Amino acid sequence: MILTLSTEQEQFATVLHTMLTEADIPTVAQRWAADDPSPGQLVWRQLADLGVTGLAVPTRWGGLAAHPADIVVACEELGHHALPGPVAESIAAIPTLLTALGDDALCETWLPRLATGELVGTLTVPPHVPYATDADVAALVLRAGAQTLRLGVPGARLRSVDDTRRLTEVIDGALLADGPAVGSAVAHALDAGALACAAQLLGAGHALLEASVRYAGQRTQFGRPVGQFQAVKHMLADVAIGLEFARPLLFAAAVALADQPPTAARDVSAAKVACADAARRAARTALQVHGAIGYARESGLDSWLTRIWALVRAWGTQSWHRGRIMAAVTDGGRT
Amino acid sequence: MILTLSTEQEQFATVLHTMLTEADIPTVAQRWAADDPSPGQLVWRQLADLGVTGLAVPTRWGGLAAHPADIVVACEELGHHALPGPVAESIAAIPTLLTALGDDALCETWLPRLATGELVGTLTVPPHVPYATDADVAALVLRAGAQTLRLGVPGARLRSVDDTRRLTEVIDGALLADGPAVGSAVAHALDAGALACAAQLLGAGHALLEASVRYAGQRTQFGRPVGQFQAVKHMLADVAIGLEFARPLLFAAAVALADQPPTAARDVSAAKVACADAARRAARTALQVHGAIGYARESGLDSWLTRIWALVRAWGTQSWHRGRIMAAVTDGGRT
Amino acid sequence: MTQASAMNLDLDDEARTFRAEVRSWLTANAPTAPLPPMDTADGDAAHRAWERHLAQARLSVVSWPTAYGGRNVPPLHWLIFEEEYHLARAPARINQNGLFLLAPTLFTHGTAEQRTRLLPRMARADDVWAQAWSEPDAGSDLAAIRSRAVRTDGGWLLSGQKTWSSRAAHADRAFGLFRTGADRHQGLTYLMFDLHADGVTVRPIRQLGGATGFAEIFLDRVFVPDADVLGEVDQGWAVAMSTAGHERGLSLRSPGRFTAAAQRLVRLWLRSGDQADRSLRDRVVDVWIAAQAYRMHSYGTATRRADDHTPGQQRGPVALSGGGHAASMTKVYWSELDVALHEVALDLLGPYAETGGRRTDPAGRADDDGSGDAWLDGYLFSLAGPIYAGTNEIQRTVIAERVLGLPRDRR
Amino acid sequence: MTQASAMNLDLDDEARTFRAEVRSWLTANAPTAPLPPMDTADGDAAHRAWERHLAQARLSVVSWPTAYGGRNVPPLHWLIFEEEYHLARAPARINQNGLFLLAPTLFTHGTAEQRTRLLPRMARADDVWAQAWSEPDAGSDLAAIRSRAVRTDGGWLLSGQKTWSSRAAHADRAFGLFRTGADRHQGLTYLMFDLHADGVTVRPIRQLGGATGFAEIFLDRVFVPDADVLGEVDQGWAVAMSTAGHERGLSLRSPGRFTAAAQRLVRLWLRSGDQADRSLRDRVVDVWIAAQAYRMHSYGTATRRADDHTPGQQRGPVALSGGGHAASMTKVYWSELDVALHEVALDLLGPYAETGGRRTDPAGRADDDGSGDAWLDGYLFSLAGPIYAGTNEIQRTVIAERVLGLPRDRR
Repeated sequence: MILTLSTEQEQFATVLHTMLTEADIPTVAQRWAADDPSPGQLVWRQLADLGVTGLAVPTRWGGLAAHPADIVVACEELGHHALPGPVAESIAAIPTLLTALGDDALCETWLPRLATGELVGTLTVPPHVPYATDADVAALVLRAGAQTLRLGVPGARLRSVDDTRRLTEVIDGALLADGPAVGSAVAHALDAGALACAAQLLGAGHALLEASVRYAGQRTQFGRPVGQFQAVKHMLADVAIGLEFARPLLFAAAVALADQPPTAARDVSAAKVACADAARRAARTALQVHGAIGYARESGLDSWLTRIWALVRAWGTQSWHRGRIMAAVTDGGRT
Repeated sequence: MILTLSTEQEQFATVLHTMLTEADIPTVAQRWAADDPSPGQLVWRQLADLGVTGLAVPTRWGGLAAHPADIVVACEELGHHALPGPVAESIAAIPTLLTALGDDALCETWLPRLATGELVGTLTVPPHVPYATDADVAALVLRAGAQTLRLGVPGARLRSVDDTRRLTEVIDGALLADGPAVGSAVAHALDAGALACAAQLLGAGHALLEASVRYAGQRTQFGRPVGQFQAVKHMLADVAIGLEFARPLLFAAAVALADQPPTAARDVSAAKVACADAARRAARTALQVHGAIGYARESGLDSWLTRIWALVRAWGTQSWHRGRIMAAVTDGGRT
Repeated sequence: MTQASAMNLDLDDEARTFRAEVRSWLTANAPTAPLPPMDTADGDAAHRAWERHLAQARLSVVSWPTAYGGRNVPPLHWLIFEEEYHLARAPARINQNGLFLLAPTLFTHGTAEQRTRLLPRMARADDVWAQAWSEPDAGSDLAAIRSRAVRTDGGWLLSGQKTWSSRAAHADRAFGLFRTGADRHQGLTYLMFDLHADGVTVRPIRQLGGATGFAEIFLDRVFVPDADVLGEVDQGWAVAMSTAGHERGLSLRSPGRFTAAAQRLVRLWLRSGDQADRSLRDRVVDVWIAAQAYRMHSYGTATRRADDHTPGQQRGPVALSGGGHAASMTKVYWSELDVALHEVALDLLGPYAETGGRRTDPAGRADDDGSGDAWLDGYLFSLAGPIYAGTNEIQRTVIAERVLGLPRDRR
Repeated sequence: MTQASAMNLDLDDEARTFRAEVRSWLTANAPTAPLPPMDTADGDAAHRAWERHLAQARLSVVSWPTAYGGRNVPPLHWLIFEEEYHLARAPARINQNGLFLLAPTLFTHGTAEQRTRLLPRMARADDVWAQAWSEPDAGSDLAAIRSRAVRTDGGWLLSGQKTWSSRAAHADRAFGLFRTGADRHQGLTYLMFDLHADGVTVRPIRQLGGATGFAEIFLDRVFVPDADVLGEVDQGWAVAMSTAGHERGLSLRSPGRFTAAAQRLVRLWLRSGDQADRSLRDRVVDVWIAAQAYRMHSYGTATRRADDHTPGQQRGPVALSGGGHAASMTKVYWSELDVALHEVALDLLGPYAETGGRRTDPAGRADDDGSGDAWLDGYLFSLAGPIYAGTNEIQRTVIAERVLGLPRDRR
């Protein structure tokens, strides 16, 4: 049994962290939101150079066929920096979907180019993922139905609370595949996307905790740092506890996606519920600890706050995931 | 519009408070729990002398035909002192039930004696009130069904977490009345009992807040009163807020029971949910503020704690009451 | 115990007539589509026009004396007005800083000249007011204010920086505290100033969600005549605090706002699909209960006997004699309620929440009038509730110390 | 990134064999009906007999060295043992004060003589230990201890009063801190004493719910030989604190307890009627998730590489380098989980909760083995969790200061 990061994984996270820190993601995100995705696309190509975009791609198609835990590590770091772009879609869900479908022609067309970073993809999985993020930068837009997979045709733009999530409606394009096998592949993709989403939420929550602790140590009111007030301490301690105990569920879900026991969907749902709740609490507390300054864009909190508000209900609502868990745990089995 | 206590009601509460303080209810309750109800029965007769047991009884049968707000005032005070005995049953539900049935023979048999305190009554209303409290001191044991009213025959004793609530199973005895009119009377009785129960919960919650504030001001740890710690202050402030905003709902429900608008059941449910939540929070916080000492019977907290734990789910669970509210508010109507 | 004065929720003829008049006027006059955002030039103009229209009907400040444009009606009528106003989804009040923060202070501490000069213009939104409380280093700790007012011939010269000033970008005038002495609390003076005066620079703050209109105000030797000192010089702290919980606990945000929103939430729940799923039902109901509790609590406050100034429990070993500090309980209550209400709404919208439930939601879960933005913008707005006007942490400490009587600690 | 050492939840052969052995032994040996309550004479005897039986199978202290009665297995095996033990609903451990509080301290600070003399007897429950930490004026503030140990020939004389001593009424020995010097923290010594010695009076405390066995201990010049000083004289505070978060975060309450209880909760939910009503479903699921999170967290702790002592996030601007203080996070987590679990259970039982769901509940919502008391007693027991072993308020302050690095305040 191994449920902690290996040295390699820690190094991988550190390399990503360094790259993203140097890339000045806040500025990249601002331009992305203003429909200038070019600096962001440069970062995505750097991710490809580090292997991130090929993690879920089989070696046969030029990828790393990495363990899902590696994807968790990467997505947590991307969430920690609030990188803009279709992270869960392009890095996790689409490669998983195409691989699970096992249609060599489709795989050959798309997977090598996803792995090398030549292109990014985005998709919708109604009703859980109703809109496509960043369809204009994605050379591949997919629309997954219950038993169908189609190319998606972008339609009207929609404003998200997170202005780096440039959403569009998507209507049906050419049919790529259909039948029960598609349904099963879509289910896999949804789990992979939900786990990547959960990992980003955890990373974003950690970023807000770190920012809040820093601010509370500096901001003085009533002649002392606000971080000396017990109320502030206890709020932040609860945030830390929430994040600390959500993380092992990410790892357990990654193991489940790798090994595919009957409980895999349950474990992904547990991770998503726990990470979303922990991140939501981190967001609420960060705003409360920062006070009015948290509202100002110059505080830099907004990237994480709005990302969290958008992602907590993406890739399956809390209620839907809780329903999946109850269905699984009432179906016998003592694991 | 009047939604505050009148001078008369405040005086009534003060008289009750004084009487109950002098009656040494903690000792009375201890003996009641040890199956020696005689000191308690004495207190009940004092209540009768003050008119409490006749509040819900029509003047025709020797009662005061008081406004339900007066019953709220009385029950809040009885909860505040954790008086043992079938309070909601004998003071509110049974008089309401018999009056609503309008069977003169039944009324004449029981109501005058309930009003004078010659006897007390208890009842079960399965599934909301499955067991009878204190059947051995009650000369009148009723069992209300969906469309039937019967005398109840006490069976096996059961231990409650609140050892002054001496519960028994009750089986069907002689049929007193049946038909749709009984169902409607039982519904009235259930509302009256739920409101009396809510008022007791609020009173008990207040008693715990008062005890906690007192203790926090005296108990010293780390060289200062624990009430000086921000965490303790904020917990108690939240308790105070919960109680403060639950109380007006009691009054609103009392008005609704008096005037019987179509929203009466909704208003009773709102009061019960809010008072139960506020009391539950008061109990949890009282134990946390007191620490281990709260567990000791000598602390005297246990009467209120266990009463609250028993009453929060009596006379309709929170879930049942919330369901009634949603049913009412989705049925149109803008009140 | 007397039936004559028994508790009741009945409105007398006067109140019933008033409600009917307000309702029918709003039905006839309230805009059917939302006005443009207040922090745009168009929106500013539209909201001012609405306020003038409201004032012409003598409905902009119903509880004020008639001399200033009001109707001199009791607090209960104000609650009724607010219920009707929010049910009609009439526009947000562009002058709320003036109406709810400055006006109560003018009534208590202003001179007759100030009231006559300022209140009628405020009632018609001829002057729209901004508040200028916070400074970069004085948020919760208002006594840490450093902006100064220096004595000059016939008045004062203001210098310094204010921040989180709501409405400042388009408002006419502002009010705030300025340092006139060294003592933290005893050296502050309450002053009103012209936002178009020489030396004033207003810089909007770019913020989350975009639309709530905060700005920074930079002041460089801005002249204010003595006539615009409110209360005594150096007594500004006491002046500001004395009306913090104005109108006997009737606060900044009226219950009408929440009862109307709770009704919309129930309708959203009805449209949001699976009603057998009661997992969100309980949260919707709890919001409804809380809005109702706040409403009934306010009715109680509004109808309290004149000789009774104690809220809540009047007896018992601990005297819960809140007095003005009861406003702290109300503030925590409505601000937490507002956040909960919007969180439930967003959870009902599910994945459509991030866009405010707009356009393509197949279940049609957008807001009932189609303005799906409302829930999302409302959420962002609600999150400011527990922060501004004294953070809820500070309010809880005030409740513990002043209402419950727990021992004070250094802040 | 290497597949060879990829994350996995697989048990190796040894662990699988161990789990199978524990499971089959418990199936064959665990009592099918609950033993009498521990704080009765009958129950005390029955629980001691059970411990002896467990010890004969070398299952009472699996993680201890073989010399003291254990099997010297790694922490993961201990987690497995606990999972099986709680799934089998085997009896509560009468000697848990010894096993979980004293033993880790003996391993770290005890002499070889003390370990040899005390541990094997503890493993067989020949000695049942009580803890004697709290005093009337020293609860959360343990350094305020006033009971004294005064030097005498060959040992010490203990005088004073201890309280909230669990198991003291029937136990053989006890351990605690005693004042041997003036300094709040540097003047305490860790001592073990005989509860049957001259000068010891034990008085059970009458308490809520009745059955958890607290007592007061009055000490009047009770002799303790030098051999029963644990660690250095005057260093008792450091000795006690050093093992407060023992076993690298594996704590007082094992995850197995909660995963087993969460399973029972799910079964209770299934039996409690209307499954379309998801209003309680979410609370049941959240308990299940939390139990699973605690389990996985413990697996991570148990399988952490020997060179890695940092829990949680290993990087980022704030170093979350908890070290021993990670135990504070675990303590808050399991104690809040325990309360939530039992509150949901009682809410599922509805009006039958007050009797523990016994007997006549027509929906048969009592506990699955018929011992409906379990949920109610468990609730009362759970409420002590956030209080004892350092209140959760103190733990949160520790987390904020020691894990997050927020500025310290005077306590």
